[in-house]
Amino acid sequence: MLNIKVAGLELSNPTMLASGIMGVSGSGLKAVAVKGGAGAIVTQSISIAPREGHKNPTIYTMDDSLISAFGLPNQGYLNYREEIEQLKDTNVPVVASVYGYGIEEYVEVAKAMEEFGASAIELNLAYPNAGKTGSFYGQSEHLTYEVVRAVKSKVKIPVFAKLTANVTDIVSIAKACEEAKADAIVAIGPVGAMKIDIYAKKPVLANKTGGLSGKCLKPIAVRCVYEIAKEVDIDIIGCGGVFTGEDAVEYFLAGAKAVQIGTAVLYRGIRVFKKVCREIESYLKSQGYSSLDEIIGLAL
Amino acid sequence: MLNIKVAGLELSNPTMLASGIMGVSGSGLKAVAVKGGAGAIVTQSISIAPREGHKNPTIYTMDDSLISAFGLPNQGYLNYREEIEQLKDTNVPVVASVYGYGIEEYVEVAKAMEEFGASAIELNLAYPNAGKTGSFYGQSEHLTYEVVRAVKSKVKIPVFAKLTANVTDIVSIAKACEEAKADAIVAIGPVGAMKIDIYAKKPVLANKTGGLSGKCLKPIAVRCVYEIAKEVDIDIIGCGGVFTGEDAVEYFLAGAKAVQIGTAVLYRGIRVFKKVCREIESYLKSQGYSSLDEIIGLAL
Amino acid sequence: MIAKLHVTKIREIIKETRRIKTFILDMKIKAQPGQFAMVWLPDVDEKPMALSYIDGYAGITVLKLGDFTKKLHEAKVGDIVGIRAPLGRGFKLRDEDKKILIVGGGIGVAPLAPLAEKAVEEGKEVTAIIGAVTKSELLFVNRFEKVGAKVYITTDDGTAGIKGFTTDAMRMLLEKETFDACYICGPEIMMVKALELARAKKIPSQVSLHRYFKCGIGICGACVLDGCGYRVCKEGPTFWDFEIEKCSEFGSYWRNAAGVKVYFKKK
Amino acid sequence: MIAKLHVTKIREIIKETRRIKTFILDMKIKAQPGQFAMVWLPDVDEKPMALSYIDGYAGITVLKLGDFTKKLHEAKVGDIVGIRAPLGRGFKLRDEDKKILIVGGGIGVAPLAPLAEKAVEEGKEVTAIIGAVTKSELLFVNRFEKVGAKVYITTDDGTAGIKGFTTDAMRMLLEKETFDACYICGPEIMMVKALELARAKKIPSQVSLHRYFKCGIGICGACVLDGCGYRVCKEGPTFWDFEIEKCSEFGSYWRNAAGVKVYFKKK
Ligand SMILES: Cc1cc2nc3c(=O)[nH]c(=O)nc-3n(C[C@H](O)[C@H](O)[C@H](O)COP(=O)(O)OP(=O)(O)OC[C@H]3O[C@@H](n4cnc5c(N)ncnc54)[C@H](O)[C@@H]3O)c2cc1C
Ligand SMILES: Cc1cc2nc3c(=O)[nH]c(=O)nc-3n(C[C@H](O)[C@H](O)[C@H](O)COP(=O)(O)OP(=O)(O)OC[C@H]3O[C@@H](n4cnc5c(N)ncnc54)[C@H](O)[C@@H]3O)c2cc1C
Ligand SMILES: Cc1cc2nc3c(=O)[nH]c(=O)nc-3n(C[C@H](O)[C@H](O)[C@H](O)COP(=O)(O)O)c2cc1C
Ligand SMILES: Cc1cc2nc3c(=O)[nH]c(=O)nc-3n(C[C@H](O)[C@H](O)[C@H](O)COP(=O)(O)O)c2cc1C
Ligand code: FES
Ligand code: FES
Repeated sequence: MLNIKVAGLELSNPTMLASGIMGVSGSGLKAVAVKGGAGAIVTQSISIAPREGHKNPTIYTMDDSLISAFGLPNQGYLNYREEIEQLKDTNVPVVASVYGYGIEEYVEVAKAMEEFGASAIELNLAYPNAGKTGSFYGQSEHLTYEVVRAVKSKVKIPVFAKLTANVTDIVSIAKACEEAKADAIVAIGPVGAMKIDIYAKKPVLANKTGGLSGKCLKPIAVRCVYEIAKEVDIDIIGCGGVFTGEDAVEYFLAGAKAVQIGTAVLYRGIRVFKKVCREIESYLKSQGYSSLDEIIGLAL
Repeated sequence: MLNIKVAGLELSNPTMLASGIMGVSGSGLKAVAVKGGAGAIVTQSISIAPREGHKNPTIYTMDDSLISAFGLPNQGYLNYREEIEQLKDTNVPVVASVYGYGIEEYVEVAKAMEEFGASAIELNLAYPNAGKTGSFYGQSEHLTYEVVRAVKSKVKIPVFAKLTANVTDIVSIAKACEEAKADAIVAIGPVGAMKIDIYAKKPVLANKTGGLSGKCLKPIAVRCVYEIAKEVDIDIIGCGGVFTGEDAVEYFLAGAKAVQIGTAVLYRGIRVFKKVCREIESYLKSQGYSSLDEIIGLAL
Repeated sequence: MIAKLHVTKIREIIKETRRIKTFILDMKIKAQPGQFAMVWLPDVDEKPMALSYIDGYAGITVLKLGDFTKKLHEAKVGDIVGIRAPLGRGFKLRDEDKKILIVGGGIGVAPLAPLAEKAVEEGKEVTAIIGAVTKSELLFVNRFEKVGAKVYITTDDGTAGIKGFTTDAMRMLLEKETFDACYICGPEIMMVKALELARAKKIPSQVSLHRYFKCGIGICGACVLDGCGYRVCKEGPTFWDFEIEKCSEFGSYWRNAAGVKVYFKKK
Repeated sequence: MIAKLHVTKIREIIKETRRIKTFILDMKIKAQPGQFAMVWLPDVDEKPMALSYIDGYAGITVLKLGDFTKKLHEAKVGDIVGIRAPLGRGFKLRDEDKKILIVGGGIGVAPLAPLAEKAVEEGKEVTAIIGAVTKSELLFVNRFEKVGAKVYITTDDGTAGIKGFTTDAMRMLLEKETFDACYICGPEIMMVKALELARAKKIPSQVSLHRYFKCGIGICGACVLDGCGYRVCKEGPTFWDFEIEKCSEFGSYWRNAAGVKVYFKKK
């Protein structure tokens, strides 16, 4: 009852691991796919060369939200090959999140990921804390269009564009993705935020500012999905503060076909995907539906 | 120890009532000023003609945050005269929040408010749910500059510009305010958000989308204040999720000279201003400071 | 904590009079008599309604008036409504009061029925004056009688009980009897008069007010009373005589959705 | 719940050896031996440190190594540090085990001292092998002796106790004695060898691992072990022999800040 087709991918359930969570190596992703029960997993964002990311502290935890700035650390795509290859026997689709400093870098990494066996590409146009990449692209209609188009022209697997809410008008960015033939939009990445400790009298994160994720992000992200769904026809994947099946359903009603889960892994454990699926299923049953499809976009 | 000068106004303490809270009439504002102990009060946002605002539901409450869309209801500035006049004997500075559909309307209301006795004007360039006003202006550097300049050229009292975080780059908007000679920046208004009820299968607010305020807004707002304070020299007033003295101190360390309090009135009562002041004072004492001035911007 | 939105179903609908229906909700509640609910009818509006049933399943009792209440009257069992409740401050039954008077006019009787029930449960002697325009519009007379309250009825047209207003009955009653406390809900002009009568006899009284509500939880300021600065949705809707005396607008005007004053027509 | 950042002061500093200092924090804690803290030195970095004192005021014991630990060694009483603790899973003392062996090398002794204290408190007989490069670098020998543990000492250079590695002492000991459980912390190559020795005698053992930590709470994936998929910061840092057997990278490599594998030099 929970299987769904998103951007051409057949998923056994609509919960996906969000990028940057447990994704440093294939082993972490495998744990989420196998023990966790995610319908798909997104790798951490991968670049051309290895990157250490920011110094610690990289994370600040609140009751049910986080502020974090890891700075997109990763091994570089060549090293990452064996991490992705490890995942083949799980039969869970692997979405490779990629980023670059320059459009050619996005393209180069995306092509490699396709070759390594990724089922789809997620273009990181969302992440705010790593210089001229991620949200640097996603904050411009023009650059968004260019990146999506360039990658689409070089890979055959579906391409998702992950967007940031740190823009004046997310709908116009989403339209640029649609025009550039993106297969799906992921909304949203973390919103720029920070924590200052009043005793240390300093920003807590080494990068000073970071991204807000978790429960606090949900009302903002649901609004983004809803606004995009009203204007754009390609598939949408909701992301931000999904902790429970009820949270996921809110995204489906707003027009998302799947959801990504990041922060909740911390608060509900790796098995959060299974738990959320169980909760979605019991919601669907209690409301008399027999498939997930029936509720997509009902609140639009 | 808590007195502070902000944009030329001498405040007995750095807590201000945020616009739109308890401000339908002078009586509500008076309660906040007298019983509540606010250092200044901001009226609800006032327009040329009376406006009913949106239908109910206008508010959705979460644990310590709100999503709301009242749609800037108010009596129109002529009716509001007597509301402001009622406040004279409180000796608490009254900041008149004004908005318009068109720059002339901002100017007309601002001039009237000065005449009625307001101590300062707050230009609402922040509010997202009321058509082509509020954030419609605050999302454009150019319009922000024009509104601020127009109002500054017509009134003598200090002019604050209240900004929204629903922009790609709040710093550039803040710089436009500085160039246009605004006396202070208020950061920030609510961030676009929404709640869908999964049993009603509809957006809860009559306006569908609303603005997020309260605790969830704080990390975003502190980041905005911090980013602005690093680049701009005029005074900054922090706004978003101030519940406690500790929250306020975070804003001061980030460079704000005062804070506005809205949502916390709901969760800590009208006396939240007094409580926050007491908490700021005990923080200052515990850290060995003798005045608020000493900590402004320490975390920059 | 502030009551959160709870979306539930209508469990039962009771036609009380031609223009009044009670809706029992599929939602149990713990509330004080006099507290209210914000009632959301999706796609229509959200408005305040007194809780007329507060033990077990919550209930509201609604007079058909304008758009919202008309739509609510069209609702069927099983339909969905959103409820934020209990809100506001309910009536206060004081331990020392043994004999109380309840005065309700029209739909104002809605919060008074559970009050009577609770008062009797606490061992008080309850006398009630229930008024309406005409006999068929009388509300909850049976609930008062069932718990053993002494009930006086008034109708404007004399079709039942005393012909006249509740305040006419009250005046007569207070000439021969006295009470430890008085609880009043109905049209504002009626409440002004009833308070005057009680005050003349030095009977401590509580009234329950209506004002235009938006948030219902004390943040927007729509329902703040001039003079005293009380929020009807938060410090009220019930007020003691000595509180309401400080509220200069009482009996004179209310504010509409824009906040503009609307003056009461004097009867 | 996940431990939140708590900013506190250094209460006391104890110089343990030439390169090791203990920092007692102005913060009381309830933790299990083997749990750790993420320690934030503002403007410098935040790194994992085992809790070496877990009753009353928390303490950490730090070997001067690179930039972070050098700065920490320069800190003074009253300086500010940020602490997230307790994190991870501590050692497990099982009721049925009466006689346990503790094997600690270098700074690895830090989490083992509170373990020994707790084990004795629970009535267990504790034998400890404590090793270091040289006599002056031996850590916490007095804490073990104070609670009455039987202590064997090894130094690489023979300046105290047995000349050699902790595993040399362990091999000798296991020839004449047996234990119900064994707890091991030290350089990874030492832990591999010690586990082998214990396994040969069928003694259930726990090791405590070091890996590069970022979040410290199980979300970033930096510390996930290949083969088993365990997060050292969450399912660990302590692992049972049967758990660590499934972790193919154990004894072979770790991952640096970028996630790139770094192979251990075989001694
Ligand atoms: C604390 C409180 C308790 C109430 N309890 C009951 C009750 O138990 N039963 C009942 O039938 N009615 C009750 N009301 C009144 C009820 O809320 C209004 O009659 C109803 O909202 C009318 O809506 P409408 O669209 O049908 O009529 P409209 O034509 O919109 O309005 C008719 C009148 O109702 C009042 N009203 C309209 N909207 C609101 C609003 N948002 N808030 C407050 N008043 C409004 C105004 O006086 C208006 O003139 C109560 C009101 C308050 C404030
Ligand atoms: C669970 C755990 C408990 C620990 N307990 C202690 C302890 O009680 N006392 C103690 O002195 N040390 C302990 N460490 C090791 C300590 O965290 C590192 O030695 C310290 O971070 C080195 O930092 P540096 O900048 O001084 O040295 P660097 O020159 O940066 O690093 C030296 C070595 O320390 C390790 N290291 C560096 N950064 C980290 C990091 N962020 N996370 C994990 N390892 C890192 C690496 O192996 C590196 O090669 C523990 C590590 C872990 C994972
Ligand atoms: C620890 C952490 C690391 C993240 N790293 C990345 C990343 O590498 N690439 C990316 O696109 N998003 C990254 N994100 C953002 C998440 O993918 C997700 O968009 C965001 O956290 C909102 O979802 P959530 O509320 O479910 O966590 C990261 C988030 C967290 C918390
Ligand atoms: C009920 C409500 C009404 C508001 N109305 C206005 C308004 O009229 N004008 C305005 O500039 N901001 C308005 N705001 C925004 C607040 O002034 C403030 O910027 C925001 O709520 C963040 O502060 P807080 O987290 O302390 O509430 C309103 C907020 C709320 C909750
Ligand atoms: S209705 Fe908003 S304060 Fe009463
Ligand atoms: S350090 Fe992040 S998962 Fe262990």
